Amino acid sequence: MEEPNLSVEISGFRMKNPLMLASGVLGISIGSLRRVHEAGAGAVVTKSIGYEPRVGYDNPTLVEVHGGYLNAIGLSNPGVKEFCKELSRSKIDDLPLVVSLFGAEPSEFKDMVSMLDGLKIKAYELNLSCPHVKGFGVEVGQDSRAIREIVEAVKEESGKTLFVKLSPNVTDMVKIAKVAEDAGADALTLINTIRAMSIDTETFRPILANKVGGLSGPAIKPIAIRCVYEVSKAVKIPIIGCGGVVDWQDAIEFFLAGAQAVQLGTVIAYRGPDIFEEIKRGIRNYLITKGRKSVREIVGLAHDF
Amino acid sequence: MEEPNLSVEISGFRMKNPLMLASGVLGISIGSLRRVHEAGAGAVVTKSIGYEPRVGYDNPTLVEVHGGYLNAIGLSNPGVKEFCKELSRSKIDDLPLVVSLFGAEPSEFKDMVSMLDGLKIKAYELNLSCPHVKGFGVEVGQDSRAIREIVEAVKEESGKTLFVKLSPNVTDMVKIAKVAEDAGADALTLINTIRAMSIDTETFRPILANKVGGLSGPAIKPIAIRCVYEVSKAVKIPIIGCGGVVDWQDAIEFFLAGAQAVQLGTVIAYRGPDIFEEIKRGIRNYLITKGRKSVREIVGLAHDF
Amino acid sequence: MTSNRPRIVRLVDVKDESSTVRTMTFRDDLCSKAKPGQFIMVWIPGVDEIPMSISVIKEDLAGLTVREVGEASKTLFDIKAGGTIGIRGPYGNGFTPIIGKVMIIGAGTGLAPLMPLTEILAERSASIDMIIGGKTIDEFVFVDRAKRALFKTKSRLVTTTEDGSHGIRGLATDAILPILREKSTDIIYTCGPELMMRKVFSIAQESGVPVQASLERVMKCGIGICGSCCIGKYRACKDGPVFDSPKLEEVKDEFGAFRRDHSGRIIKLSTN
Amino acid sequence: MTSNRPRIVRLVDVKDESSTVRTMTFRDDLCSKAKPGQFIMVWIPGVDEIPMSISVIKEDLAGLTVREVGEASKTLFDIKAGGTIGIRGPYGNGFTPIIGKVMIIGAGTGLAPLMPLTEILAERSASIDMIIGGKTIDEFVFVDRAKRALFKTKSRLVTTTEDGSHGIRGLATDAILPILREKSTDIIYTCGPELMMRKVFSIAQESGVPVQASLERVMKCGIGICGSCCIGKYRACKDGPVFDSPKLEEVKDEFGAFRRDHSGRIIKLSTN
Ligand SMILES: Cc1cc2nc3c(=O)[nH]c(=O)nc-3n(C[C@H](O)[C@H](O)[C@H](O)COP(=O)(O)OP(=O)(O)OC[C@H]3O[C@@H](n4cnc5c(N)ncnc54)[C@H](O)[C@@H]3O)c2cc1C
Ligand SMILES: Cc1cc2nc3c(=O)[nH]c(=O)nc-3n(C[C@H](O)[C@H](O)[C@H](O)COP(=O)(O)OP(=O)(O)OC[C@H]3O[C@@H](n4cnc5c(N)ncnc54)[C@H](O)[C@@H]3O)c2cc1C
Ligand SMILES: Cc1cc2nc3c(=O)[nH]c(=O)nc-3n(C[C@H](O)[C@H](O)[C@H](O)COP(=O)(O)O)c2cc1C
Ligand SMILES: Cc1cc2nc3c(=O)[nH]c(=O)nc-3n(C[C@H](O)[C@H](O)[C@H](O)COP(=O)(O)O)c2cc1C
Ligand code: FES
Ligand code: FES
Repeated sequence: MEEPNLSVEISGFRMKNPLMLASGVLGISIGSLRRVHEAGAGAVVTKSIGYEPRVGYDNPTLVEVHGGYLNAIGLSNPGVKEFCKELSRSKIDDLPLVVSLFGAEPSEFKDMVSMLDGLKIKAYELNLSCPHVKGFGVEVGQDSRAIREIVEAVKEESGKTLFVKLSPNVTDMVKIAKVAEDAGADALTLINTIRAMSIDTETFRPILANKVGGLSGPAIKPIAIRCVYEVSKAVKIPIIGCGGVVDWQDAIEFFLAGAQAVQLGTVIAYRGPDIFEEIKRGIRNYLITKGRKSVREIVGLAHDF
Repeated sequence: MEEPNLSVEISGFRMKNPLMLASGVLGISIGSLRRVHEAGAGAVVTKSIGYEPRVGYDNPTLVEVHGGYLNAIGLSNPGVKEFCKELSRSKIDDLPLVVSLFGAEPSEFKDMVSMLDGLKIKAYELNLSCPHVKGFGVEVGQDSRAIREIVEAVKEESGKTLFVKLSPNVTDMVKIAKVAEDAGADALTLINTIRAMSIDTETFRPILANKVGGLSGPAIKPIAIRCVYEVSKAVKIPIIGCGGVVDWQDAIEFFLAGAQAVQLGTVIAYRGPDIFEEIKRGIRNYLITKGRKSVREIVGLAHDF
Repeated sequence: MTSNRPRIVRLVDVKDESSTVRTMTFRDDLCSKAKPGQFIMVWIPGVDEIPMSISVIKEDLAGLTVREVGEASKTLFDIKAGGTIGIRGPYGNGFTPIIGKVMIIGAGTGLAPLMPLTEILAERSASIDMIIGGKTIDEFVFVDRAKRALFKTKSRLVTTTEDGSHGIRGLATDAILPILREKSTDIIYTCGPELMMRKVFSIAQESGVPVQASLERVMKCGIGICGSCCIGKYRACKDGPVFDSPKLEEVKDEFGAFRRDHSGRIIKLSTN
Repeated sequence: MTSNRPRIVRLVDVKDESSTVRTMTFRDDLCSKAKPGQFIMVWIPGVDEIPMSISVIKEDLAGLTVREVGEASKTLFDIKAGGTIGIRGPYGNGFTPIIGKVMIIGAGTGLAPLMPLTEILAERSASIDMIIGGKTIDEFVFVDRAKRALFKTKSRLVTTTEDGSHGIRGLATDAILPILREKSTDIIYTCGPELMMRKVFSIAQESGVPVQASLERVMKCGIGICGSCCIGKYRACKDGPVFDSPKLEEVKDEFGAFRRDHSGRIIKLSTN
């Protein structure tokens, strides 16, 4: 049996395998991004970077719930200037690095990209969907005009591959997705976390310091699968699935739904970076069993029914 | 120690305890509704009834996922005429019965209520939120004008207590909730299931015949808690929490978030109707431990922080 | 946790029982541990998911026996060995085997859940009187399998047909009283058309013999949540499908009187 | 499954170790089973959640030792016996106890994770040379507890102060070489200011003695997902907080050189 081809290409961005590290997970230092790459990730996305440094919210910023985690890290990041230094501290040529960006204004995005673009970054991912920080994320991600302007501004500034990450905290995700496509996004990452909350029954308090946070993990997988399925029917650009992948079956489910690649986040808390090799192996064996030569061949098969 | 008071009153609708059977779960025959009441429910809500009979979707209509279930029953129901007969087949005076209704038009709701209103029903719950049937549910539940007109039509027709059940499949739940309140809803039930999907990796097929279904169970609890918390801050009418309650701690969490009562659905699949007694006991013991005399006293305590 | 999902299994063997009934076997650990009387939800992808009794319960093999009725059962019926189906379960309570003097009475695919029960009871050397009924000889299924099972025990097999083409002419229920009069009977197990079972129950009540009857209702979830299978206060899928005499007594207004269709509407059971 | 949530525990006892350091004990089964060197995330509701080493590990009691530094630690410091905190964990790898000739060197609350380690090693009759350092006598903590632990073993306790107010005048690290020269040492355990640990590591490397050092980094999740605690390729919360010599070698560009603040920005460690 021929060895199946795990590599994928998303609008010019080539990955040795379709598994990416999701943004915000171990993504603040090159050291840990590199480690995740060495552990087997086909690409790694940084934590979302903003124009100014942000310490984020107070702790607790994370709490476990049934089937996942809530987090309200609050877009903590060292700011784009400092992050450019981080990227310059060591050679990153060999790293399939995607830089995630958030901001409130098109001009902010433009400025960040102009600072970063000279570095050996492979792609950008615009986080237009953080569910728990006012003024960024969800609010931007629900506003068609803001999305259009931001995407256009970044495309104007940079020729690199551009992913746009969207949130399911909206009435009509397909509409928002089409706006991003029209504005020039090369691919869509679906989904970011879902607004949620957990209250401690002993102290009567919301556990997260920010009260509301984003739900991630297996709990949201069926929602993410639905988003990928519906959006991939409606747009022509590739989709990167994200949300609750913990094993190779989950990854396959995303491919069948229409994703060309998948991102892994919360599973790192359960299984550590070694999960990448394990899922890769599972995908490989699955393709062999099904007589398929590449991941590409199974993308979107669920649409046939 | 004084025995804590578990009874609650929601806009004139009195319940011996704050636990209700959620709509669509064992709710199609009086026999099973009665059984759930005998098992300890403070109130029981029927499956959503429409004007015409509907067989619903083909099977599979239900599939388990991590932390819950997807269902796409498709609003199967015998139609309001037949259901009136069902209610007349035995005495229901003693049953704290809430009839759930769905429809596409205000006039449909009005007609149904006029047929039902003479029967010994205690309250109505309008299902403006079924996530997987085109033309009803979500589509209605996302449309402020439709919500207003439907609620007003029902209030005009009937003096009974009126709950409005909403969906989190919207960008701004608080806005929708306020529309329902303004239109005259006596209470809000939050939340219905969330649009989701599951694909079988062996056959490449969406498992549900309808492909998309609604996610229920523990997976959605943190989302439901967030909805109850946010909406109860913004409206004055009582809120009935629903989504993922499987133990007494979950029920308490909903009360702290601002719910006056909670509905139980998916837990019936895990634990059967006996769960009502168990959760009641847990709530009672919790109130004693916390030195509280009634459920009422703990409603919304999380808002103090 | 996530076990209520279809498991895809390959059909090892497909065997004609009659021109409209086939037994299909597959390997599935859970079904191999099922109790007789339990059922599975069978997914025929793209068509439907329908309840089927587990008719074969062996250490390394399990099976179902399907009669072509409508779209789903016809599609299932036509799947060849090597083809695949999805199954979830086993669900329901199943029969409680009582090692004593038992009567087993069934007709058509109602025999599906009764066959593994018969085999277990025969192995544990119960004394078995088995009545298999049918309209005509062509409809008979499982007669040979029943004979094989009963062969070694102090047992008897009675067949009845309405046209007299096999065994005694008449209804299966006609054969009950003669046997009850002849010897004491500890329990009657039955599965088949509901009106037949209702009659079995009446005769048994009069004679003071307890009954376990397996009922059919429309099933969607199979796990006791959707309510489509309710009869009286019970869920056929979870509290049943096997109902014993006290439970049958509780639901006697509905048992043999009506069932509900997929919308929940009441459908009277016709008396022919 | 849902174990990474705060468990609310009541403080059984609060004891002053110095004017700015207190040990607080509580009952918690999981912490009573912790390895020395593991830590918990301590939730001070309404204020913050901060990492704290488990400084007391007894069968029916566990505890932490807090120094007032900023808002969260001050609020925690002021909670009285009977008050409550939330804890989750134990997290991290902890020290690996080696029963042999060991050196333990710590300062300030860096001694918190070293104390239960010392007690375990002493019980298993390791030969222990312990060095406790501090700026001045008022800052000393755990000296009595150390003496009690070391009492019965072939052990020695050395204290150092920069102002000479207790024990030898000088830095804790000054006391290492004399001991290493005097006798063979199998391992050095250390926790305290990072620059001290860096020096311990240098001396140990030169002398060919392996080290286990417990590092502090900003922690948010505590479970290896947020990345705030990363040093080199490692997550202090999950792959640490205890780093052995090979790992320290791998992260030597960062160890003792810089840490990151809550935003992820690099903060150089000052050399005074
Ligand atoms: C517990 C149980 C065990 C069963 N065991 C067997 C068996 O071993 N062998 C066998 O041949 N049949 C068995 N049946 C009956 C079988 O499920 C139906 O014959 C089948 O569902 C018909 O589906 P269809 O699409 O072919 O027919 P349709 O044309 O769709 O329906 C024909 C009739 O079948 C029944 N039916 C349809 N769908 C369902 C459903 N989801 N649940 C229950 N009844 C339904 C209805 O009464 C309907 O009127 C069992 C039923 C139950 C409830
Ligand atoms: C694994 C580990 C074990 C620790 N064990 C102890 C112990 O046993 N006793 C003890 O007194 N202290 C211990 N600390 C340090 C303790 O966590 C900090 O002193 C405390 O977080 C300070 O918080 P604050 O709000 O009081 O101070 P702030 O004014 O908020 O901060 C003061 C300094 O404390 C550090 N800090 C603040 N928040 C965090 C955080 N979330 N994670 C890590 N560092 C932080 C930063 O360096 C900061 O500059 C430990 C730290 C780690 C990482
Ligand atoms: C701790 C944590 C921090 C995150 N931070 C970011 C972020 O900075 N930017 C972003 O786009 N997504 C962020 N996310 C969302 C993830 O990238 C991902 O979309 C989400 O967690 C769903 O995937 P998962 O279920 O595999 O974790 C974060 C998630 C977690 C758990
Ligand atoms: C099988 C099933 C059928 C349902 N049918 C209805 C319905 O007819 N009308 C309705 O308003 N909600 C319906 N729901 C939603 C529930 O009432 C409830 O809102 C949801 O399941 C979340 O609660 P849970 O997590 O406790 O199940 C149904 C849920 C399930 C699982
Ligand atoms: S089939 Fe759903 S309750 Fe029985
Ligand atoms: S504290 Fe989050 S990774 Fe270590």
